[in-house]
Amino acid sequence: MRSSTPSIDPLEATALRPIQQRSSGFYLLAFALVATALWGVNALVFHQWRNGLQVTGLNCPVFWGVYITNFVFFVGISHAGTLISAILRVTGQEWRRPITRMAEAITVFALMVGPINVIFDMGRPDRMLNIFKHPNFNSPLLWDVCCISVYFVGSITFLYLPMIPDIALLRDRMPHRRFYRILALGWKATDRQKHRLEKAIVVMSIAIIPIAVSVHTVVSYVFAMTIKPMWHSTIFGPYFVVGAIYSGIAALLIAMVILRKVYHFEEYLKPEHFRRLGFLLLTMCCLWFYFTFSEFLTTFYGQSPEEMKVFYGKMSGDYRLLFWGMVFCMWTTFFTLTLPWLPLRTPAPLRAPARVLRPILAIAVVAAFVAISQRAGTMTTLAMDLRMPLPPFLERSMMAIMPIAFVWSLLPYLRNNPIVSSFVASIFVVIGMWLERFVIVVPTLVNPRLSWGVAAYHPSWVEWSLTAFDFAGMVLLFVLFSKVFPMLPIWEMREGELAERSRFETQRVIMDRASEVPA
Amino acid sequence: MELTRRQLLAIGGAAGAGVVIPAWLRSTIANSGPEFFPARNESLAYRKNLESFVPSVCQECTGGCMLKVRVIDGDAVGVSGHPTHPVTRGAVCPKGPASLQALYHPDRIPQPMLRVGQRGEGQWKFITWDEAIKKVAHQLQDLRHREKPHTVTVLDGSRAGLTRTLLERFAAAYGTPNYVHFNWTMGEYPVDAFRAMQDTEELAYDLTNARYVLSFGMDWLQCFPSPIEASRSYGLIRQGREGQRGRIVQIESRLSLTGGKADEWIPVNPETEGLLALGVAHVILKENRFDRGFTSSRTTGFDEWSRIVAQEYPPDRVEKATGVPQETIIRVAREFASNRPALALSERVSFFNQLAVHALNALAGNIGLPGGVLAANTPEAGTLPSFDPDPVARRGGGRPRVDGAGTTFTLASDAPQQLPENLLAKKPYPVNTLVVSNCNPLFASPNPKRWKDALAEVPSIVSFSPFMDETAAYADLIVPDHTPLESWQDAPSVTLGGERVVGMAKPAVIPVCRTRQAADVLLKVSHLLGGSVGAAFPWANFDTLLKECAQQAHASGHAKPLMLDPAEEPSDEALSIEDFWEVVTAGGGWTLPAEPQRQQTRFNFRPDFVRSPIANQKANIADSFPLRLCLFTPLAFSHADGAHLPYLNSIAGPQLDERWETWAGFNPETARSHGIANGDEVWVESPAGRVRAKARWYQGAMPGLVNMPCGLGHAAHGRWAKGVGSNPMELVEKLLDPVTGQPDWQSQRVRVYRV
Amino acid sequence: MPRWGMVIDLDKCTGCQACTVACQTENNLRPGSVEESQRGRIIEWIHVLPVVEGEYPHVKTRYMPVPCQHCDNPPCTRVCPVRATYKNDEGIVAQIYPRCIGCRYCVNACPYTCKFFNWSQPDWPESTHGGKSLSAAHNPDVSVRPVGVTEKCSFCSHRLIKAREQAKSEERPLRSEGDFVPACVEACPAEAMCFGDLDSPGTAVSELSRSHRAFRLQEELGAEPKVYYLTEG
Amino acid sequence: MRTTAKYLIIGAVLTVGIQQLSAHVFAPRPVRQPFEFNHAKHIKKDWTCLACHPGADAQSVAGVPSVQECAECHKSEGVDKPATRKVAALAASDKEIPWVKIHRLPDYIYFSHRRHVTLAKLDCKECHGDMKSRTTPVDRQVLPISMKRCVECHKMKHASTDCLACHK
Repeated sequence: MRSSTPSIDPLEATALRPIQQRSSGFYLLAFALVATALWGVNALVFHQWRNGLQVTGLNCPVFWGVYITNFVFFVGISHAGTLISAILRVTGQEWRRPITRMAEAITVFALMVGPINVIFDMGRPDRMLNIFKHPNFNSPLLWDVCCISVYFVGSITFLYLPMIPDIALLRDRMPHRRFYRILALGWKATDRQKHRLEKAIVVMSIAIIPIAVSVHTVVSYVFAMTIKPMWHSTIFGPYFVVGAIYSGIAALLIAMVILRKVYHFEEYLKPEHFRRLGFLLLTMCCLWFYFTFSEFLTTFYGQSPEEMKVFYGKMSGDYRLLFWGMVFCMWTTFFTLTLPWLPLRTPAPLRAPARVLRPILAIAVVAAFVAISQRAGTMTTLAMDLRMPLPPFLERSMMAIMPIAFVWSLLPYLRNNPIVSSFVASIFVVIGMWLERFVIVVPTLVNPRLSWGVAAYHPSWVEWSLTAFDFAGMVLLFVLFSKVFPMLPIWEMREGELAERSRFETQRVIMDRASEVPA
Repeated sequence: MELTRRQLLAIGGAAGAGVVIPAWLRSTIANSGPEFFPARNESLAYRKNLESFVPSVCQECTGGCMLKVRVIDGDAVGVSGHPTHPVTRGAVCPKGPASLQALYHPDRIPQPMLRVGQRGEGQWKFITWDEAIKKVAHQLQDLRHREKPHTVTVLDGSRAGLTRTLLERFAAAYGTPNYVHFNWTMGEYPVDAFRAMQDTEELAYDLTNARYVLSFGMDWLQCFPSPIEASRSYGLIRQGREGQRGRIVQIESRLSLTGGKADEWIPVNPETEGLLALGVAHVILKENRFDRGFTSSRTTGFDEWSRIVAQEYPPDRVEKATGVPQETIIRVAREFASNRPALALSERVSFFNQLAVHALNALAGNIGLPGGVLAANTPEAGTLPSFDPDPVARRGGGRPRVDGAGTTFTLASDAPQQLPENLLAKKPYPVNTLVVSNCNPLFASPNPKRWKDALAEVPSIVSFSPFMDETAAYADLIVPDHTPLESWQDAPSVTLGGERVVGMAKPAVIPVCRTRQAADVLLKVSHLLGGSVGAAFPWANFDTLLKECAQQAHASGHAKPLMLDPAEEPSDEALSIEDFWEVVTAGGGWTLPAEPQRQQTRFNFRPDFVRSPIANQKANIADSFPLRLCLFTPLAFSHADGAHLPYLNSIAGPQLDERWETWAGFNPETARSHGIANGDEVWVESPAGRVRAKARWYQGAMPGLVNMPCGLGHAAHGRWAKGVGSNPMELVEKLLDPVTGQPDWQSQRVRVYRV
Repeated sequence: MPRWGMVIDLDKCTGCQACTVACQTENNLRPGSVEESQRGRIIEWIHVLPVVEGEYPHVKTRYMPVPCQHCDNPPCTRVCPVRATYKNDEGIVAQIYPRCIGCRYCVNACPYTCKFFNWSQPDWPESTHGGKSLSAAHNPDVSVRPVGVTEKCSFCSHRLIKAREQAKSEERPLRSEGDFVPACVEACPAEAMCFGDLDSPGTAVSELSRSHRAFRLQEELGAEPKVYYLTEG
Repeated sequence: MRTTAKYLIIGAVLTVGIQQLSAHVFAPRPVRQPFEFNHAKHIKKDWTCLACHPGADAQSVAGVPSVQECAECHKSEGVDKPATRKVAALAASDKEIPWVKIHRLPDYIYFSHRRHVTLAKLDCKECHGDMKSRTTPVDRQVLPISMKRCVECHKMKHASTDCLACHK
């Protein structure tokens, strides 16, 4: 069939190429991801389920850890798509068209992965159904269950609806027709169908926005509804939503950069897209800092002793590296997205031998982190346990100077490569957001209200394996999806082109008419 | 659209799977046994669930507290305090409930075992009781034939009671002077001072009525004859008397549990408590605040004693030695003298300290008064008939003791810690058989390695231990005793206020293992030995003996049976002896009327010992071992025992929330100066060896000291003790008090470094 | 309806932890191990919390036995997604083990850290000698919690059931004091704890809970605990 | 539309059918008891249940007679039957009859016979069925014991439905 009706449309060709061709790279990647995921399943089934949660690093009073961190993180990532694409649709941003599909797919897969972590975290997963048998609607966890399932259904629908015409296209173009035929729901692109579809999309995009906002608000309520120090905060709802959108955009940008490179979408994912999303990222970055600042200032100013224990735990205690690491990661957005455009000159000593300097600096940055990690318990388990004793002043100055120098030396490069710079920023944002979730969950639990000896939390290999499972699973689902469905919404982009053209036509007619009329 | 066969099958399959798989999952999960639902007690298909409560005696320390054991279908499932027993009054200390774990300890010795491999190698073979008893009897008979009965040494750690009486009687009837009582001095009464000054050991500190308690290093909340009584007294001192909250002052170099609960903690240089006491005495004398009536009429040696004290212990000198400011000494002296009744407590440390502290009680005239030091006659369950040792026994019994008690150590009745040296040196004669009962010298001794070396010189070691502790592991023959809840027991005791009670209990449960009560084994062995030895033990079983005692009590007419149910009153009618026996075994014994405080012998101030080595105090500082080791026993491990019971391991260190490992407490300043962070792993080293511990900063530690708990660091003793923590007693080079022969736990110097 | 509560006199408490061990034997708490201890997983339903204040030589230590506070306004019961924990009419905050899914939300919500989680299947070892082992000492009135559920102090509610049954068989109402005490109160050698109906006048608990020495932990949180403490001195 | 209906109907029929089948398959199998015990025979002399299950009115567990008690009774009856000999042999060997427990309650349930029999005055047969006519050993629960059943009865009789009343 493919041969009988070869596509000549370049958009269609580009969009369908990944489905039609499978490289060895794909198989290799899929294999690696499946292997990682299987490793996670092994850790889950043969260690955690067999022995109980004792295989984790959790303890009393640190009852929640990496699993809940992952849960919050992935639910945050899920704001990538649906929310962003819905907002862009509602506001009629035409440039959105090529990126909506990716964004929505990320949402769906993050939502598949995230909530699983709650099951990982459960002591008795075999009794999971009790949540439906004996629900207690006073519990924020129940609110979570409701919101997330509604959001999940909503975002699948939201992903699926605009895909119907594309599936119909695939039905007509590809083998395995049965699969596509069922999914295409008999799409024949009649006007009535088109009209209905567009209406459904509009309704969905309006409906999904409050749902998405509610989801992360409710996730934050899980923490905020308790009276734990530094959890019990009214700001948590919007704070979590902002963080979620922030990391969601970052995840979307990462996906865009990679797909653009791998599937050769350069034609359709233009620097313009990156620039605009970059602005959005910057906005969220500012908002995120605003919230973080408010959060910490309020805590600090109040000086409530229980909260101050947590506060200092983050600022200068066991979790200082994670906290300041998070701040650094979040700042990277500024470094990479704002600084290059400011009229700053890179100082000569950093500029001249940039090619030499850059790797050295990069190594130095890593070394600084490692050196400090050696002194901090939490970081030791989170990073590598390399022994590199350094005098403290050297550590501190390295910590301060190296990243700045490093970034500075990169400025010229970033200025010339907006895509790379947004990619770098996004990577850091995703890491930073994971750290943020961790730093929200754990330090509070380490410092319960009633003093409790010395508490600490070191995630175990099982927890890391299941974290790897999450990431691998998410990427795997995304990659497989991209091999089955076009990642560029062909139909929507054509509609966009048509609309553009018709507008152009209309304009020209008007212009013509205007010119026809003699003065 | 037609429904094809394939589709039909698919739907059917899906529906089937949807129904069957959940059902199967449910049944698998429900049946997956230990995975999700623990099965319990299902071996007995039907529990009859007959619940009963029986009295028993707690033997986890030597307190002799009585328990009320809840027994269901023959299993002991709960423990609480005996409600009417005057010592316990329905309460327990943490060791009481933990005795259930001793009873059902998974690593008990099930039946007699004979060593087959090298000593200490752990190669054993099970033998029958007949074989074991015959073997012991033959061995002992053989020694008697060879005129060497004195080469048998009995090392026993039992509390006062008939079992101990029988062991002593056995030694006497068999012909050895060597019944050596193995004790644990930390937390013990200063009995050496009692004996030296008042000529009796039978004294008690009447805390229940005291208004001012000045303790020189005695962590009395955690020890005392019964920790239950100590706690109850504490409650009384605090809130028990309306409008009169007693004052508690604790003088010690490590802030103990008691120190933490005291009104005031006075840190004092280790081992200088006696000097401080004399400094206090000096002030009392100088300010004329002592009880002149008492000192003049009922004491001897006061004049000389007071002259020396006045001369040698002015507060400024004492301040220098003890590190306690003069003002504090003066204030404490005034408080002590003006608040009556006041008590000065010390534990069984160096003889000098014991005497110095106990003298304060006499100085304040608190002897024989409520709230002071009372005569406390421990009752006897019964009087055993006298016996006639044969010539062999008489000759053997006349030989000098192997531990040097009474000879080397003039004031000591027992000096177990001298045994290793004497065994090694075969002085005054080699020991052929060592019988170990109720003690674990290979663990609970200073530098226990000495014991191992010394025991190599003993050809035969018999142990009664129900657990494979260090000493049992080093024995040749183990004849395992019952645990307390399985035994017939008697527990004569006297309360701090002088109430006298004889506890008596029948076995609460059927023995878990094929063990036998040590007393029964002893009776069997003596019957096999026959002759005059057998004749000294006319009882078939231990319970026959107990019944005989009950008969005596019944005949005396003074005994009032205890009742396990507080609501029940013992009937006033005269009971027949059979009924009396029924009632006392079901109720837990009988009380005896309190003895009036009899006129005691004159208090002797022992001025011969008051001249102290005040100048010697700083002599033995070695720079290579700059710190001082301060050992203590947490309540959970009192008598250095209890680490084999997991519940006790979990509560070992209440102050620092430490458990299941050995910690070393440092003053933060000391720790910093040694570069030790809170939580670091450190080595604590002395010339005798080194042990590993977790360093903990503790504000209640004096600078220059390392505090370590005794009780952990077993090399044997079941799964929960073996290999857990480390034993700081290994650091103590043997230092025995020259008069009492008791170990000096607190003088060891050590150094500390990070692992 | 009685409102069961407890008063703990900190002035009498000696920190001996008899309550802890008595509770452990009464309620079949897991034996514990080195590993559990190192990983902070020892379970003690009534935990003696040490507080060391001040610096050498002016040090003050305090011991505070902390059982479940059985709050009148419990923060833990609200958050349970499956209603496995709830407060009953008599004010006892209960944990229903067969329903608990082990999410540990209630544990985190508790400001007193009085709820515990079974990280592993409790180890009730078989004996090496073939005879009965530790599990023989299990109190048949209390379940053995399986892996993966949250557990907590129940004020020995099994004793309450029995006491009520006994009272009924004697055809009298349950007394508001003395008919039933939790194991910890029964064990306390210093007689520092008392237990009874807070609402009925004349009981020791209701008197003491109103004494000028009485306070509750973190009262400002509004959880309304029913465990009162009496200050020292 | 018709196709959908067809699918639905077939699916429903199959689901119900398989459920019935699986309920049968997974139903508890009758157990084999070690003795051919005949309740009817033992009860005929106007004995009450309490004669052999003495705990039923006074404690939480009703209990069963020990083999000693069986043997004693049988001895006095003087019946020389294989069962009697078997009981006597067991009694002599100090072993109990390994009855298989039928009415098992989970570990986490507190159930008191006294409460139900003495205080609430329930007849034994309300839960255990009529034993007077039973000639074969009890090999399965006569009436299913489930939480639902407990709660229904408690509601009906206005007994406590507080979770803590039964869960421990």
